[in-house]
Amino acid sequence: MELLRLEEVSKCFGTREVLSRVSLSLEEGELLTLLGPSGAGKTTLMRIINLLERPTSGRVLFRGRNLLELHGEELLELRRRMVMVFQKPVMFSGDVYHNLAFGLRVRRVPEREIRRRVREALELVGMRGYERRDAKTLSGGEAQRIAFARAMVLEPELVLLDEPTTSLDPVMEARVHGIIAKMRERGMSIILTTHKQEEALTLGDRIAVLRGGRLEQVGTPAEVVYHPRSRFVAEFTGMCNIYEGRVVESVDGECVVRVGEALVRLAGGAGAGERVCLGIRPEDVMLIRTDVPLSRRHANLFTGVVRQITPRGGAMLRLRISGPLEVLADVPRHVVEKMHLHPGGEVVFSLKRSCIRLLED
Amino acid sequence: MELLRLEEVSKCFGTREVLSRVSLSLEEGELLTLLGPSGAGKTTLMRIINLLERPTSGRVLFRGRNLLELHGEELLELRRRMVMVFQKPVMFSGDVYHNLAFGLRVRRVPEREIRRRVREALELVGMRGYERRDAKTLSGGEAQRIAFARAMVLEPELVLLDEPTTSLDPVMEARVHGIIAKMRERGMSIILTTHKQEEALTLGDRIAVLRGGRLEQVGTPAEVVYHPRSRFVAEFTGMCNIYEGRVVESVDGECVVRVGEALVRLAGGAGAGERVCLGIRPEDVMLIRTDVPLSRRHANLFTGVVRQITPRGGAMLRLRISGPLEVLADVPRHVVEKMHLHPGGEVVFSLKRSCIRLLED
Amino acid sequence: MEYLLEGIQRALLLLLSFDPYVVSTAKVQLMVSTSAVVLAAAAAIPLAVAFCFREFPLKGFLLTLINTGMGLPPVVVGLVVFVFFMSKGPLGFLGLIYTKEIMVIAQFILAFPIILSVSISAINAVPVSIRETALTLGAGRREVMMLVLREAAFGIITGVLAGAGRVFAEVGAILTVGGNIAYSVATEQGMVTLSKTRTLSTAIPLETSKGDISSAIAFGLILLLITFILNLLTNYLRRRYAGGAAQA
Amino acid sequence: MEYLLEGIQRALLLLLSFDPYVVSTAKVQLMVSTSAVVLAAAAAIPLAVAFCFREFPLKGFLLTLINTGMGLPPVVVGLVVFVFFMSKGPLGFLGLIYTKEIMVIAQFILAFPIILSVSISAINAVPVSIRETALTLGAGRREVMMLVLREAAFGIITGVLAGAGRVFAEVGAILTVGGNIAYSVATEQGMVTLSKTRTLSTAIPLETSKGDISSAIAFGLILLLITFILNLLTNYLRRRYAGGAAQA
Repeated sequence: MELLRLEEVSKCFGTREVLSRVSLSLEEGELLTLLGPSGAGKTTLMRIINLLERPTSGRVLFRGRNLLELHGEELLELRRRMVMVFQKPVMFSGDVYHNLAFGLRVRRVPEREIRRRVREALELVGMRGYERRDAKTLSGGEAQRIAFARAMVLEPELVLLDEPTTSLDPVMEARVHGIIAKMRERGMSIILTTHKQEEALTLGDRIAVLRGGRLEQVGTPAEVVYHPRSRFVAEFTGMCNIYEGRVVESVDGECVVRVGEALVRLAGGAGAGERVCLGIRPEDVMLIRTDVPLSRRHANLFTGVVRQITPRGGAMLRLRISGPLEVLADVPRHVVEKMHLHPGGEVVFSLKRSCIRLLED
Repeated sequence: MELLRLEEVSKCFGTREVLSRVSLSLEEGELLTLLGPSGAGKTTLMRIINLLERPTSGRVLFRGRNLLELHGEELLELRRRMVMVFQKPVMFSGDVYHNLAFGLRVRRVPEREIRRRVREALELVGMRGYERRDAKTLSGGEAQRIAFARAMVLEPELVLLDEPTTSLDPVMEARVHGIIAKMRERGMSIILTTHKQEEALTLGDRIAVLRGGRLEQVGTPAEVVYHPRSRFVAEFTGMCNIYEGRVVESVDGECVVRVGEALVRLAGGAGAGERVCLGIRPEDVMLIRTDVPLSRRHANLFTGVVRQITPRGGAMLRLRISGPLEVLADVPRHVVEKMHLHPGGEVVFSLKRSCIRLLED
Repeated sequence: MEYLLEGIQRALLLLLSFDPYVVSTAKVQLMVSTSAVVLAAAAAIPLAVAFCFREFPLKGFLLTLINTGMGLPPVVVGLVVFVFFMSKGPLGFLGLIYTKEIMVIAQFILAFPIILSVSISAINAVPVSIRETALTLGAGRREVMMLVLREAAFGIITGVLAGAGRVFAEVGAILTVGGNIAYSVATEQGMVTLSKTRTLSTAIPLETSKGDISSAIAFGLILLLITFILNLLTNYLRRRYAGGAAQA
Repeated sequence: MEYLLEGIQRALLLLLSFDPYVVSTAKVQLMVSTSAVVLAAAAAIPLAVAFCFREFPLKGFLLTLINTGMGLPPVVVGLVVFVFFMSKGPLGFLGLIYTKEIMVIAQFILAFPIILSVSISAINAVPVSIRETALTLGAGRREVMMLVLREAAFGIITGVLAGAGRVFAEVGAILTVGGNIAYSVATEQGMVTLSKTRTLSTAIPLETSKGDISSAIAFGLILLLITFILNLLTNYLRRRYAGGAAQA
């Protein structure tokens, strides 16, 4: 069931358009990640959903009702079904209990139930017994978790998390991811903004990539990673080999593109003579052993010289290869060892036709 | 040639020991990354090297001379051969030129040369023509780059970069990495702190892993990733399968460890009966096709059920597999497709003996 | 030097014996200044809230006016009040010249803009993120306002104390409108001087010029005590809230 | 009302005709207060630098003392100065009572702690990271100090202006030590009153009590002009530096 729908939402600050006709929907129980660099409009979008900002045009539907047309009590009632956790949470003066109780008190929850729910929420974020601590004396990490508890204690239908892990170290980040998992167990729908590709992919049921206020692509992690629609999405999700070229031949849904001196054959329809942009992930660059005969399967064969070998987190090594086609290739370590590759050495590689994507520029 | 050497450096704030007997050296032209979570002591170590903090004990040798024993002019002369860029750079009031010129003016460089070097440095960081801009009105990203220029303009022998990319988005991060590459081209030695595993591995000639003020391991990226010495280093560099068990058999440099119900065979000397901790990277978990006969090479065979499949940035998928041994396995997408794996399906996997590491706890 | 010590000694005696002149002068000071501060706070704080939570035209201009009011020399304020209330002035029919009431009015005018201005600053200094956090947690307009007031409480109290500080030891205005009047009555102890509109602060220059250093010192000591208490309160509040403020 | 307008009219006439009494009174005010502020700034600013860049015992205690000094009622300061300099007082042999010199001393004591305290706050408010950035860029001790002073310049000037604000319209101290004295001389235009130790601020209550509203208004207008200029300067500086301060 659809919980939230944005229709053609735009937002201008003065003459600067920070959001441009963004349409997006969120299913109940879903976790949507908004991925994009700083200044892409992620936070503004969240603030519009949370009614902290009014869009210049467009509609925001929460369970089918346009939030922008509601007023007074009715609006307050709907707004109380969602909550936002800011990137840099602020604590109210007073103790932790006062902070967690605030949202419940404005909802006229009996104090007795507030006590129970506050205790429960503190336990969920691993801060049991912190009720009487002065909220202003908490460390950054503690305040972050209290901010999560302060939101969860309201049992909202929709939680908006604005860059919850930016500038956290991996230890704290894992902790926050654990809390997010608990939110999902409780059936809360979540929208989370991040500029970390990996986080967006790991956490999101779907990912929306924002760039300069425009929605570049929305899709499952697999769709976004393996079928980036634009050059920007490709670069932002780690497709680091991107070339511009001109189609020289186009037959039967395949075409040949000239990139500098090199000819690249790929699946995809583009008219001859067209200027195109194409990309391939570094893992899809295959090194070819030259001591066995080349099979016909290997299209797009190129030679090059290894310039640099750096380990990637994992058993992969990243090779920078120069030649007619400059590429970065991520290759399993055992392959590199078996082929005795080293900087300065020659290498033959192939680009798999079905892994090369045509990208909008 | 050795540029810097720390010997048994300790630092206490009150009764809290933030650095404990850290010994470390840096070669000329080398880039060393200090990797560790917040609170590991990374910044304190940098501040000690830069003489902003005095260690409680230990020696800091710069080109063989103990900085802690020097005073006055002599000390100033040595300190002027290094410079630190803070995590959150501050700008002096005044224009950009004033900011960049400051360090040169205190060195009594003639104003004419200052102008030339400032222009050059601004070009290096891609901010040509910014001389007359009010430094306080720069955006965060611009200030960051001006801070780099302000350091580079001094042509120091050693540059200390304190978490230069924390909380930057990938676009800005790439830009900063570009600037670091230019520093290296100019022969500057660099120490860089980060909590990002990938950054530490990609940038560093060597990596020093800090934890709670102690040096856990120093080594090349390959050493740290493939031969983590401790459980902490293993976890922090992405070795996410870690088990505790007891050695049940130990013969000829191989041993068998009981982990729960499972028996794991691995290369490594540990006495029978000993409690050990072992780890294997998710990429070293090999899925086995069951439609072909199992070869003898496959030791450590286990069965399990796939619980979850999530894409990792890249053509890899991460499988969470439960069974007698719970593992996370990173598997190329085409393998998963070829084997028709899906959540709920059974799977057979093996742990390669030579990839299993014994870890200090 | 001896003369000085003697003066101090006699001043202490005056204080300890509750000399009627000293007591009545202190009473006038306390009554006038306290009334002025309390009334000014009662008027300024709600106005500050309205000012920060409502948009209306000329807001910027009003703020400038308030800040100007804060900087007005007390003696000029006194003069203006005097001119309005003097017998031939527009409000002369009220007959308030040289009464405690007009002293309260003058000091009210001195305290009001300070309390208003500091309160507005305090409320505006509450980070927008506090308001927004309250909103996102589901607070209504009134609840947001109460929360912001709570966060600004320290600043507002500081403002009231600053108003008190400006008013309690002030001479110019109170001298101009009050006239520094005392009168003598016959009692069983003989003739006794009592204050009508004379305050501690206006009595000091008068007594020194008359050569009655002991009375001047006695008045000075009481004034110091009041200032000391106000300072103590301000410092206590600063210390109590400083930790939180530094964090925020 | 008419009476009031007439008063204002005559006040303007006095100003425009450079009435000797008004001019001499304004002159005394400007000379005394300006000297006091300039001397206080000259003493306080170097002290503030020393205070912030050196460690010495009793630093905290001294700071409390300075802050207390800032809160002292001017009239009490006047009394204390008077007591020290009166003919039977320890410094009586200097014969300074009721002279411009002692007025400068009293106002110096009023301005000094404000300028010192605000300057110290301004220097301490320069983020430590500014000092450390200067150090890491290779600055020596003196160069760091100059840089920090440059960053604190706005705050220090604000402090000087605050000192001027306290001193220019002040009545209590200057009245107590100066005595509000004027004298008459015979000139070709007949008898003319000239100020010896009478200032704008002390003249206003006197003239109102004497019923000479026009002179009081004339004095008030000059005082307002001075205050206005001080405010203008402060606001100009605030606006000029506020952008930068908000960034830091």
